[in-house]
Amino acid sequence: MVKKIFSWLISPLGWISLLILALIVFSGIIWGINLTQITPEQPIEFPHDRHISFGIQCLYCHQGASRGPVAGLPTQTKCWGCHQQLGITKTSVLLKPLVQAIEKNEPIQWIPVATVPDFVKFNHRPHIAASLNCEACHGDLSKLTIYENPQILNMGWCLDCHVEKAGDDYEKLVKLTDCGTCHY
Amino acid sequence: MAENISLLALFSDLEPAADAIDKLRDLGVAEEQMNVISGVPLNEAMLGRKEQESNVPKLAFAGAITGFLVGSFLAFVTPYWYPVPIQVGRQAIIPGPPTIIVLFEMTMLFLLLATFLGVFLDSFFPYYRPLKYVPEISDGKIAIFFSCPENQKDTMINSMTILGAEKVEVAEAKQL
Amino acid sequence: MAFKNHIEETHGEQHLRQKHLMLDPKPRGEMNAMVMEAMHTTTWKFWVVVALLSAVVLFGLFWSWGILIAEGMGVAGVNRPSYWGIFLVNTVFWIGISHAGTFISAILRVFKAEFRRPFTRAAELMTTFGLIQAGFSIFMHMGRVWRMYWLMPYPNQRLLWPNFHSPLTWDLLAITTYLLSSTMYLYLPLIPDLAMARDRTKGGWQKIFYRVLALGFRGTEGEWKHLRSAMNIFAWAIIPIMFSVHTIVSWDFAVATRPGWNSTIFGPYFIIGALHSGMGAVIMVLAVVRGTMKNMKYFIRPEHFEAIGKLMLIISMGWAYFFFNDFIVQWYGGDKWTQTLLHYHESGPLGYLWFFMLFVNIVIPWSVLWNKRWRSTPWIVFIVGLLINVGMWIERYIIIPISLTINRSPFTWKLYQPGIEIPLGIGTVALFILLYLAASKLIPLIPVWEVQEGQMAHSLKKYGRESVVTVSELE
Amino acid sequence: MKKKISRRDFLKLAGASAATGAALTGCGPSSRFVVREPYTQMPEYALIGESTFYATTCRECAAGCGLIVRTFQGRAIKVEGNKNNPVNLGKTCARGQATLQGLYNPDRVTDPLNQGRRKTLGTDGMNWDDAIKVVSDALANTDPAGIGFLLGMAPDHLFDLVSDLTAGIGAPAPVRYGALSAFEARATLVKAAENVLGQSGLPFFDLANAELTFSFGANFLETWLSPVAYTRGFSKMRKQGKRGYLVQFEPRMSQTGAKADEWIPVRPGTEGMVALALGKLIAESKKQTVPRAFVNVDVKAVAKESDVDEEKLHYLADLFADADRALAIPGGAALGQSNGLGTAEAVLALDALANNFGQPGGVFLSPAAPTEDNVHRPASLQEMAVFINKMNTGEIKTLLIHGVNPVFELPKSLGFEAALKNVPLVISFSTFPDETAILSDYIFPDHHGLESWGYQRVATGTSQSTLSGAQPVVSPFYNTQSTADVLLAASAIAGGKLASVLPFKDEVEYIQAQLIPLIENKDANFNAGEINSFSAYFQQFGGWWTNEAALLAPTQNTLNETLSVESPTYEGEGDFFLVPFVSPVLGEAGANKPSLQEVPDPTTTVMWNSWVEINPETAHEFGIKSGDIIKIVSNVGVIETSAYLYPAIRPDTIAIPFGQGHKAYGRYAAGRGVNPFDLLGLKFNAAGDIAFAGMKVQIIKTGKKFELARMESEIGVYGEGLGEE
Amino acid sequence: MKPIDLNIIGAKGAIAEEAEGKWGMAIDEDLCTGCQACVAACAMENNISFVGEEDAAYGRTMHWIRIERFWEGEYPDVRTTSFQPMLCQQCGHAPCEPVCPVFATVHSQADELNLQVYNRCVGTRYCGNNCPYQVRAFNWRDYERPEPLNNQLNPDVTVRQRGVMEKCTFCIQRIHQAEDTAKSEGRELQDGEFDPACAQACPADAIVFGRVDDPDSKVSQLSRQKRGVKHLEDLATLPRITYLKES
Repeated sequence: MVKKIFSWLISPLGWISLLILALIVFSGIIWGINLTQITPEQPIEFPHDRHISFGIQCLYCHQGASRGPVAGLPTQTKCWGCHQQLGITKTSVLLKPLVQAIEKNEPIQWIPVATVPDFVKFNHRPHIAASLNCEACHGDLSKLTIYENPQILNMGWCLDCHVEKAGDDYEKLVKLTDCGTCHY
Repeated sequence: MAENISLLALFSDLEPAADAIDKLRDLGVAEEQMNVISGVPLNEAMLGRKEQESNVPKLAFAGAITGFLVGSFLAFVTPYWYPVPIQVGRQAIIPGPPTIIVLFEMTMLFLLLATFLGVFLDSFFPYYRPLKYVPEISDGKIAIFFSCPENQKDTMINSMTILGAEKVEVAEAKQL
Repeated sequence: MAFKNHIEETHGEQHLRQKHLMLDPKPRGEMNAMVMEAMHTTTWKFWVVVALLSAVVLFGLFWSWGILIAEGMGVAGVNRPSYWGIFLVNTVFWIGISHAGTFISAILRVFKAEFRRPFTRAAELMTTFGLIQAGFSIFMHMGRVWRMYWLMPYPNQRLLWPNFHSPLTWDLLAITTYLLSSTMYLYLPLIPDLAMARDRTKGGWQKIFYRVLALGFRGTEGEWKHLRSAMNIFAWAIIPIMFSVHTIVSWDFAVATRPGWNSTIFGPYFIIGALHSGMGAVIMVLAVVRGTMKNMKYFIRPEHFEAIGKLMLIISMGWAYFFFNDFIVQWYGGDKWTQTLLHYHESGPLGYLWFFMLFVNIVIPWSVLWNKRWRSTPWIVFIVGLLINVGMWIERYIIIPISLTINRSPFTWKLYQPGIEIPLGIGTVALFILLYLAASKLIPLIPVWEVQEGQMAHSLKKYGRESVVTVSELE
Repeated sequence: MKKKISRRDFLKLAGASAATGAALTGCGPSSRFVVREPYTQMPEYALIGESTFYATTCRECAAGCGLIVRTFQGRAIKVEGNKNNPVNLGKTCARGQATLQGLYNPDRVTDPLNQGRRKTLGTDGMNWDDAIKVVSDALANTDPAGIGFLLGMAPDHLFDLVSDLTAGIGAPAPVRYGALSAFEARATLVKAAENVLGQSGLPFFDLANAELTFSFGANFLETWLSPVAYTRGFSKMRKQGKRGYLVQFEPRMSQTGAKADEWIPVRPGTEGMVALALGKLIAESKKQTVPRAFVNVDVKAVAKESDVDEEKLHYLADLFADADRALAIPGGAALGQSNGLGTAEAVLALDALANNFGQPGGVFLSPAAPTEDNVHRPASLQEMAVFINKMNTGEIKTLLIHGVNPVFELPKSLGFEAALKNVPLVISFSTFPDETAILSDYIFPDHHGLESWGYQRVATGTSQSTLSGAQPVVSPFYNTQSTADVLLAASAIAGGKLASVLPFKDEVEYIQAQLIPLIENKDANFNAGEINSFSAYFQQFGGWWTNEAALLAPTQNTLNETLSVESPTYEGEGDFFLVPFVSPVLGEAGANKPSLQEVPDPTTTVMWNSWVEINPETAHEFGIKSGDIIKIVSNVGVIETSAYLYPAIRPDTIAIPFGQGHKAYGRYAAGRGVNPFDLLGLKFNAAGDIAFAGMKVQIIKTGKKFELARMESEIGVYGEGLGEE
Repeated sequence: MKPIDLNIIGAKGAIAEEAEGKWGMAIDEDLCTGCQACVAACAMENNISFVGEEDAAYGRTMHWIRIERFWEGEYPDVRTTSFQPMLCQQCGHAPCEPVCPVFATVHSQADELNLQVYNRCVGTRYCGNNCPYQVRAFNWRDYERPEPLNNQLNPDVTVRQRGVMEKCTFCIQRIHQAEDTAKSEGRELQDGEFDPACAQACPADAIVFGRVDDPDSKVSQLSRQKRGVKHLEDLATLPRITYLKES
């Protein structure tokens, strides 16, 4: 029995089968990792594209970005400020959670997407101050409903941009690649 | 030209085996058509055969050079991989003495890996298809494999038997 | 008169043949059969031992390790200032054990010490299995073992490579190199014996096992040539590797800015210490193999214990020399912290360990091994070997956790008390023995072809009335 | 600038804030799927992603330090000192730092409870309407004479409110108490000030400008009166032109003693005699005629009784006589003796001799409180004994307790716990499930200090007249209600006289009403024309204080009257003097904060437990080793705890810290350590303070062992296990 | 800023002449009353776990700063040595750095600080061994911080996982924040504009923090005093903290 399996394994068919098996396992792992990266479901299927098409600036809602570390999420009263004037608010299925949240005075439970781990101390302000616009990192939101990360926010991606922005300024490069700039 | 067959002569001692090789040579079997298989390492000189070539030392040397290069890469290149090389304890980015350790270890590792690999390459290991072999060899017998034209088969068998071969037969490739 | 003389001579020859394996040749087939029989003769006792050890490995090693990983280092005894504890003691200990294999199979091979032949494999197995335990111990020691791969050099998006300033990185390189090369060095001379086993196995999974491992080896002139040429390179090249490994391990301590550690003599001191424990371990293994396995009384004879015993005595003297060398330098010129540390070694709460270490590492070997008959007796050398191993383990215990108690910041001094390290340490011992037991049933423990080669090379030659052993240079 | 915000509005403003803290996950990237909740209605002054800072007052002790609390997304993150507050000028002590662990303590009383005097914290929740009804009924249906209010040490708005209430309905005035006031012997100090300085009030010692300071038992760097203020003073004293010199007279080296340049281990209870002897010698050294105050002293006898060499006394007297600005401070254990009042007077007489009354580096009287202050000090233990007696006789029908944990903070021998059984209705307003709260009928939990409004008069510690202000920094975390609101609501429901006494809508309105008189005073840290702006400034600055120093200079000089300090009498039989002291880290109520439990004691570095300090020589004599559990037996009680071989304590003295030994009070406090109050008898000094340092006890080795958790290394610090050198 | 040292054979000879660093502290032992306010403040600011009595007794406290005191003399002339706050000295030539195999503790060239990168740490604890000041704290376990105590966690500081080394950062989050604020307001950072948690809390003003490369800063002036010493100076670790001894 064992012998049979062995002789089958050393045959070309066996090698190929082994290879395929390895591939399946490997892609399974990759898929598992990928699962952790997909965009989560939000309480409200927020259409960024529509809001942008009305000419609303990013900073109108995410106003912390120009000032400090966190861009922040708008309070529902801010949403309500416009939406209470719109007829569609009452009728739209999409907006039901918002109406409910306002009625019950309960916060909307957003799930952050553009996140970095706890050990990365990201600060929006210097990035905005360095005249990066939102699209540079968050992509073109006028084409998206629910926000999705345009790329994996990993250290290599951060570092690439930091090196690029530092250019020939050695002192700036030192500051921008210092471990303590992001990790503490 | 007549078809060649492969014969196997099994000897239990070194002397007859050496004699048999001489005899075979006399009978016109070319040196490269003979092959001696034994359970203990025998010198070529013991059997009066010319020395075998081995690529193992050359490969080992090549491995050592590769290892040195790999070590150099690790020691001299990787510290500069990060945009601004990371400083630790005011030591130089490429510290002297530790570099020697890295170079040494990598050289040795690749030297030995290449040596090991060299045995595999030179001996065509691993090989799991049928081979001409008799298990008695590992009991200390010395086997001479040689090929001769089919019409000389009986001559060969006779002369081998005279020289003290325990067994002379047509060699068959078997699953080991 | 002449008749009597003749009798005496033959008696002398017989005695020599009885004494020396190399002069007591047996047909190869018979030797093969003996080795195969030793491999296949398994009593119920063996399985009891295996079951016990497996239980110890499962609970002592893997279960405890699981707890250690899940709970964190807190379940171990490490604290401030003893950041390193028994894990590192075990690492150094096992690396030390592993040195004996290389010493016997490489250095003795290079210097053509013929008594090595029957037990080179037994010693090499110790190298590989010991290094595996050392690796385990190191990984246990890491606070976040699941990030272990960061120690390896590989390209990554962070653009970060290991820090080659760190002795631990050197350690990693050296131990990897050593583990790989000693495994290869174990495997190469094993191939002909695996082929032998393959030929003598009729079927079943063993047949496939041996066929796969024997790689299709037949024993052609070319194969032997390549094998021997490779083994020659290995024997020479692995010696500096072995030295580098334990020296680098010693540098983990010696490069640190700590009283008692910062010593230039640590390199050779650690190497001799490694050999000390390694030889002790080899002799223990041989005594056990001879005592428990079938047909082994033919292969392993008192002459081997005698020879290793002699080596042990010399190594013990060497160890004493280096110990004293380290001690006097620190004692004489040491700053106040070193002075305190030395004082603490001797008269601290664990001061008895220090004296015990000196007793079993120096007094015992010196007073026992000088006697030829004693050192030829397996059970005596077994006990000596065991004591030396205990002593050497204590030596590392003194160097690591006890020395770590004393630093330049007396406000933090705290004695180390082992926790989960103990089951884990016992687990590594059990795993080592288990691997060895498994190996003894799976691969020929005696390198038959090497023994036969040696027997071919040895003969008795008469000089006048005396029969003298001669060796012809076959290699 | 802030408008007047009523507290209820504030709750809505701060809103249901972020749950970001819920899943902070360490070094793994697993903080990925976290729910993030924005404010429902963002406070107008809050900015997304930016911290908001609130000024408030520290409630960990009664000193009244100003705090600035950093809040982020509705969570209090960090406590920092208020740089403007004249008490602490931006500094804090360890207890103040850990106050957040009280706020977010996992063992708070979360809802109003019908506790029913169970052994453990009840689970019988109520709603607040019922709770207020209970209080209302209690107030309305009890004969006013039978209502007893027991409040914490701090002279705060609640005390004012309750005082108004009780005065209005003819009930007895509320009693304030805290263990700290017993350990400070505040009553004695106040009484001595009255006798010697001619005015009632807490003396203020200008440590900052003193060139030489003799401190008789005053542990001003740890817990005494206003530790942060005195630590600042100490720092200035050391930094001034000529480095200030500090001599500490005490039997057991306190943290203050450790910082002193000289530590004089006097026999407990003889500090006053030493002071008198020094007075005589100083006068002699100054070549003055010895004032009548000191003439009766027999220096030799004092030297013998106090165990201080005559030579040393002469040396110290010369030191004092030669100093330009000499200061003597009485306090702490020196006053907690049968002769404590005499001691305090004798030490203040030294100040009189140094002629430093009202001088820089001298003695002052603390500034008058900015608002009316009826009873300026907490009750002495004798007054507490009277109170407990009233409980026992059934005179008190309803007992309302807030801000104090008398079961823990009173000596066991006073029998408070037993007396509670004789009170038909006990209502606790405790934030935490402390020993007293669980023995109450009801617990109506107050907000934590950081969640509540208020003000607090600063009794001492600053030269300015100060009213420290408090405001909520976060919305209440649990279903708690301000006690002031509960009382106001209860009064309103009860109607009648009760309602008319306190015609206020809520706590904030009451506070504002109290602040109105301050608007007049323009010489203060801020000015405002009307109460709403005033109130806003008051919260913004964290209080109100005068710009100018408002210290009062004492006038009376008592040196012409003969002073005498009788020999101390001790209670109990035993070979050892017992010196209990307040743990400098835990104070009286810090034991439920885990990070504070893990802050090492300054002198012994012990964490998480109690210990008894014994001189190593004595320990050696008794065969006691470090970590041995020792039984300490007094004539009223027995406790067992581990020995700490303390090199700086008299061989005839043992010392035990107060602060541990809780039986309730949350998971971090309960069942940990011992309470030295279990050992104290009922001896009072002339001012009514307990003679807590006047006990004699026996020690017995138990043979058990428990190694204390110490920060220090016994090997490195004491050479333990290093063998014979 | 100096360009990188390209010296292949890493010489250490020149360290004594190295620059004095950027951030530093002066701690006046004459003023330190040992009140432990800094210890508590540090724990609150930096999310430092409490470990419980058993682990605390076994030398596993996680404090980044501790107050050391020893005893001198025999009773009755016994006294403590001056209280000495001991925290990471942010060595210019730190023994802990080179021994880390994964660059988890490195020298920041931008801030001249000794950094501990928690997320890079694999927990070999070599740095802890090699620190002569013994100021590194290891996360022996995932110490429990029961609800709702976690509400107090400072979002500016990483919460550390078990198996990770940590140590004083000179409150680098405050440094960054102050620098960022100054930059956003287009001005230079002022001396004394911000303090680390310990210095901020210290009631006796014993801890002074600032730029040591600015000769006019308060910390530089204090450090120049005659009674200033560096702890374990003979190890040439270039500590950035100057202790002002009792005079």
